[in-house]
Amino acid sequence: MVVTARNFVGSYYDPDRLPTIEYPEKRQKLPENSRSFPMLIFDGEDPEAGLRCVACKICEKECPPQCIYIVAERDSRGRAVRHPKIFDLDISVCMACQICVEVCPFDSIKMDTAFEMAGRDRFGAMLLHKSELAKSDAYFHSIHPSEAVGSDARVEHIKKPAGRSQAAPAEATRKAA
Amino acid sequence: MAPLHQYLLLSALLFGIGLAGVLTRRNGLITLMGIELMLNAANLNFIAFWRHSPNPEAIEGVLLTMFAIGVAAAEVAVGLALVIAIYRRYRSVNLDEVDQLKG
Amino acid sequence: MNALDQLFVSLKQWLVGLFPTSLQLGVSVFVSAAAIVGVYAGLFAITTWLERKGLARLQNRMGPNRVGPFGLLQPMADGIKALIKEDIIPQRADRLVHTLAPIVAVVPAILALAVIPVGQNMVAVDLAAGMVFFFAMGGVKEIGVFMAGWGSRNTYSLLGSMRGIAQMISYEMPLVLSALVVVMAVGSLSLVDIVNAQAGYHAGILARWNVFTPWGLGGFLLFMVAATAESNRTPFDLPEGESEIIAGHMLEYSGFKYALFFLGEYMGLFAVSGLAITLFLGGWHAPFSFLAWIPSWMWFFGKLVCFIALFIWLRGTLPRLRADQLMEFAYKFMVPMVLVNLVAVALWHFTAGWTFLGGGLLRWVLCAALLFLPFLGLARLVSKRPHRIQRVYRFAE
Amino acid sequence: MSKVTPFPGQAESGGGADQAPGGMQYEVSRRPGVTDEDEVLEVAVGPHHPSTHGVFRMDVKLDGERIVSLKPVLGYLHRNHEKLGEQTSYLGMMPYTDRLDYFCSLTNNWAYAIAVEKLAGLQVPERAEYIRIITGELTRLFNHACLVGFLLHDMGTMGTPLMYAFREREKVLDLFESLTGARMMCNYQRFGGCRNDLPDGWLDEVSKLVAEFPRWLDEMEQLLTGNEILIARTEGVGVLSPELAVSAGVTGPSLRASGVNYDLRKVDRYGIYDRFQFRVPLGEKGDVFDRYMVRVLEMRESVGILQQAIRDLPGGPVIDPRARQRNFMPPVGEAYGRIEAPKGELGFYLISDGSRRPSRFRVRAPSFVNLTILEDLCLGHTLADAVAILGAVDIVLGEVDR
Amino acid sequence: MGFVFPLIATLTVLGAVGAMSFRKSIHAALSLVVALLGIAVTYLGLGAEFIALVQVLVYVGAVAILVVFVMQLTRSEGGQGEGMAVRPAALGVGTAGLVCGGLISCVVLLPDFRTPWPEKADVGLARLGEALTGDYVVALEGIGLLLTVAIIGAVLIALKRPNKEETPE
Repeated sequence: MVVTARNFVGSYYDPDRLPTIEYPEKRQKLPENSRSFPMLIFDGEDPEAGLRCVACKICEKECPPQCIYIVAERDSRGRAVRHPKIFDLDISVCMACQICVEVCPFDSIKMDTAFEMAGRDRFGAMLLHKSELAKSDAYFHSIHPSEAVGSDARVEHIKKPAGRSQAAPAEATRKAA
Repeated sequence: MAPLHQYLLLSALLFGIGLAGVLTRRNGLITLMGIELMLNAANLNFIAFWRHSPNPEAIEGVLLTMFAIGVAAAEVAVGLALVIAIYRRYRSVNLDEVDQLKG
Repeated sequence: MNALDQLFVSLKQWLVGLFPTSLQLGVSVFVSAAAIVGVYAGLFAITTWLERKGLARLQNRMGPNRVGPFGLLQPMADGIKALIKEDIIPQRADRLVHTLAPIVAVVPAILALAVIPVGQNMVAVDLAAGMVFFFAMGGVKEIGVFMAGWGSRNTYSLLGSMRGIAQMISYEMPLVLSALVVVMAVGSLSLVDIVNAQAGYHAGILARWNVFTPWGLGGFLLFMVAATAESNRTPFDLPEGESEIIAGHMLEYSGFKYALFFLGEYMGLFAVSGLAITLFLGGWHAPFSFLAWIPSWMWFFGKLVCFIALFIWLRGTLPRLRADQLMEFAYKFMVPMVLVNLVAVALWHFTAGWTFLGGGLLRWVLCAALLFLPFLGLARLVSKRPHRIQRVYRFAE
Repeated sequence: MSKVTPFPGQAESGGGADQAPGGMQYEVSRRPGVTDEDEVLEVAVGPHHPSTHGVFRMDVKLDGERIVSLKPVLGYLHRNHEKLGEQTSYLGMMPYTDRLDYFCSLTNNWAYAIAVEKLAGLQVPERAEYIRIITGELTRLFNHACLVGFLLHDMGTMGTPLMYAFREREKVLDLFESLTGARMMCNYQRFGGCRNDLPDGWLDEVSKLVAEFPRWLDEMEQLLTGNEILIARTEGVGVLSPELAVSAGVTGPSLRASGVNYDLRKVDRYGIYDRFQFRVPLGEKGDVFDRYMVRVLEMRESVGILQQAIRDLPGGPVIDPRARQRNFMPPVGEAYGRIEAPKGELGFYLISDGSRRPSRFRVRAPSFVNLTILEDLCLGHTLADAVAILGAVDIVLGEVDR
Repeated sequence: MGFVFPLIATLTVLGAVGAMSFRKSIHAALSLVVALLGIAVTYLGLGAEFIALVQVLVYVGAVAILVVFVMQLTRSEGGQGEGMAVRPAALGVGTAGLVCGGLISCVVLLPDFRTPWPEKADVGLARLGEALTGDYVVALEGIGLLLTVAIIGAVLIALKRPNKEETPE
């Protein structure tokens, strides 16, 4: 009985005894590593052109619940261009396990921290398209600073200064983190 | 307050209903309730006549009713215990089936 | 300060005065009834808020703070929710018994409140046998519990109602007998006389309450335990043991009937705490003479809120007793202790003449000893702790 | 055989053997002298019940308040975990192990990682081993704390000890979120080590928490162990004899509460547990009170282990650089990796045919095995005890139904 | 306030008839409770306030619950619906009618029941108490003894003896 009394009285002055955070008004500061749903990274200003993703479909194959759907772009003569025409991610299926981030050799998909993804429609709103997934590299730096530094080093290593070369990018040298 | 004979009419009616229940119903519990009703009818008579008695200090009627209620409660307790024992032995409460004298 | 003290009494007289004399009796009855239902329903709303906030604070939570400032409109929100919720009657349930049960559970609890003196000559009905009326109403409440349990034809509610009735019956006896102690000391069954007997102050300071006498203290504690059991509060909240039989006899009720059951439970709680205050804590008397200027009804409702806080504190802390332990505790501990208490008050009565120097103290100690020794013996019989719990825990490397 | 009536009070369906869902028929053990027509009340403590720790049904036959027969019915949360294992790559299965015992995801990851490391013969660097022990023991701490909370909630306290336990659990979950990214679904271990290194400042957060924990434990013991009603409700209830425990394969704190000295951390010495000094508390009678006390004492031991681990945590790599994660193809063979999870012995049995996917993925869940003896514990007790016993057996349905 | 008595009287009679004629015995028990409450209110009408309270306390509080409890124990609340067995019903109701008719006739015919109510002092509880413990103390102790004996007897009769004589299967 004494213990509950101590907690009752304590809840008025001791912050440890009243850890409640009133969510919408006050928000808990998320730690740096925290993850919610994936996002695609693009360099520079234009989300369409600067998209890092090369539609290699490794993440589509490796994703345990199979929630990623990629269709590569075709140029006039029907040859695949290293750019996804469609990149859909169904966040009602995705379990935020970060496997896609680990297996992606081009550091083009990272974990976002925005978790308020509620939508009114169970199917349409939950299927995020390429345009909604794309986030700028600067934003990536702002939410995961230490991880961003590491990934920048790798990205510089992949992209030769003059456009992307056709040589197999650092497949041999890179291991998934 | 209604005249005395109406109270007596009420208790007579209750007594009649109780007696009818006891005689007709086969369920042991309903018979007990019938006896309960008859006892209450009698108590009602006592109180009616106590109130009607000319002697202002007389309280014998009230005392008798209290003892009657006490006895009735004891009687119900034992009656229900008997019903339970019968149920456990015969698996039913109908008094018609309780016809063997063997233990 | 008499004006403030008699505020409500004069208010009522003024109200009754407005009507022609032929109607006055009916109007005064109506005003008293409206006052009781209004005050206690308001107290019911405050108690639900207090309970939610208190339990939350006990558990390091905030408790309701969204509906109105500090969540004060939460009872209102609960009431509206109860009204809006669909009222489902199980298809196989016995309609009549099912719908009548909440009424039979609530009405006696409210009637019992009519007898309790709330302030100086502020009692709705001054019956010569007020105490017997109170316990008669307590008896009728059990029928409501049974009707609810049996009416909804559901195994859980059947179990719940059987447990509820068994608990209420076996704790009614200690409740009545521990209240009887005060009747023996005061010599009248009317609650107003009991409160008047506790007027006056020892040596001008301490109030002459029954709780300061040995049999009063013992009676008070026993009464409180039996009251917690009678009003189904933790640690005796077996009939609606959430974790075992979900909501016991109240299982098949939704919407307003469910709220009615809770109204009944809380009214029962107020009634029993009100009686405890009247019998042992001097009703509307102030504890100390220098505090007597505060109006009388404030003392009564202040003590009532303290009792509610105590019940909430109990509810937040103690686990629940099992059904057979409950019965064993009632018959092996409560009933013998209450009988001993009767003997103690008799001893107190016959030693009233000891006015020599150490007399009062010796008398107090004698009665206290007469109560305490059986307590130790019975506690050992019922409790499990002292001799059987030395568990040795080996530690392997 | 007794008649089966799914809904109480419904007309008695015709005679029929006791049908378990899978059509399995088994003899229902029953107290002598109670025939069926007696007042046997059938209650389905159904899947939707506040104290069954998830979707789990107990068909209980009551004689008055005493339990005559109790038949657990499982399968409500079956998600086809093991078949899924045969279709997903080794790395892809790691996030699914979080969903087994969703209360202690990091120990599940650890057990799966050990099984795969045994299969492929990978070496785990020192620092990764220490991090694994720290996260494992933290999980054990808040699992036992929350168990005590749930047990008391089943016995009637309006959730007060549960809220205190959750307050401590929140601190640990915040630590996991800063380390692994998610509070409950961590997916942090990899084959040959851990996914990322400790963020800075994480370690002294842990040491601050470990320093405060004993104070919280003393407060809980003061609230509970001396509590008269708790003792009355748990003493002598659901006694598990050591012989029955061993023969039924019960593991974990319930086994140790019956006095059997079997703790995988001491038996297998997996990871680097042999470097730590800690003791294994053993109970005396094996009733619900002993299970409660053994868990409280185990919490104190875990605090000791954590202090030692924090003190001598080495530097170095967190993952074996040579380990491949993506197209991980272990050699043909089989392996069984097991650890002392907070609920008992959690084991993963893998058969590899050299391809990217295991050909057999089997999980030995402690809750499922501990559940088999529920009826033997509950016979003769009342319904309220059955709820308390179920609380003390500490099951999580994600693990039981897989 | 003259209308009170006829209303209460009809309520009581209806309750009593219900108690005797409902097929489901639980309904019978509940209507018995109505009848008992009706009788308690008639006591109040007659000025015997203490008796009314005792009646509610003893009958409605304890006896009715006991009856209902036993109905549960003996599983007879379902009510096999035997209702009024036809043949003996005529006999039973006939004799009851005769007895009741005799009572009513003597009530209606005898003139001295019509005299007005005399003034009655309110029966003070204290006087009741003194009478009980004064010259009726023997009866008080007798009723106490009777109740204890009845309780012990009831418990022994209803005790569930599991082993001694097994019920013949």
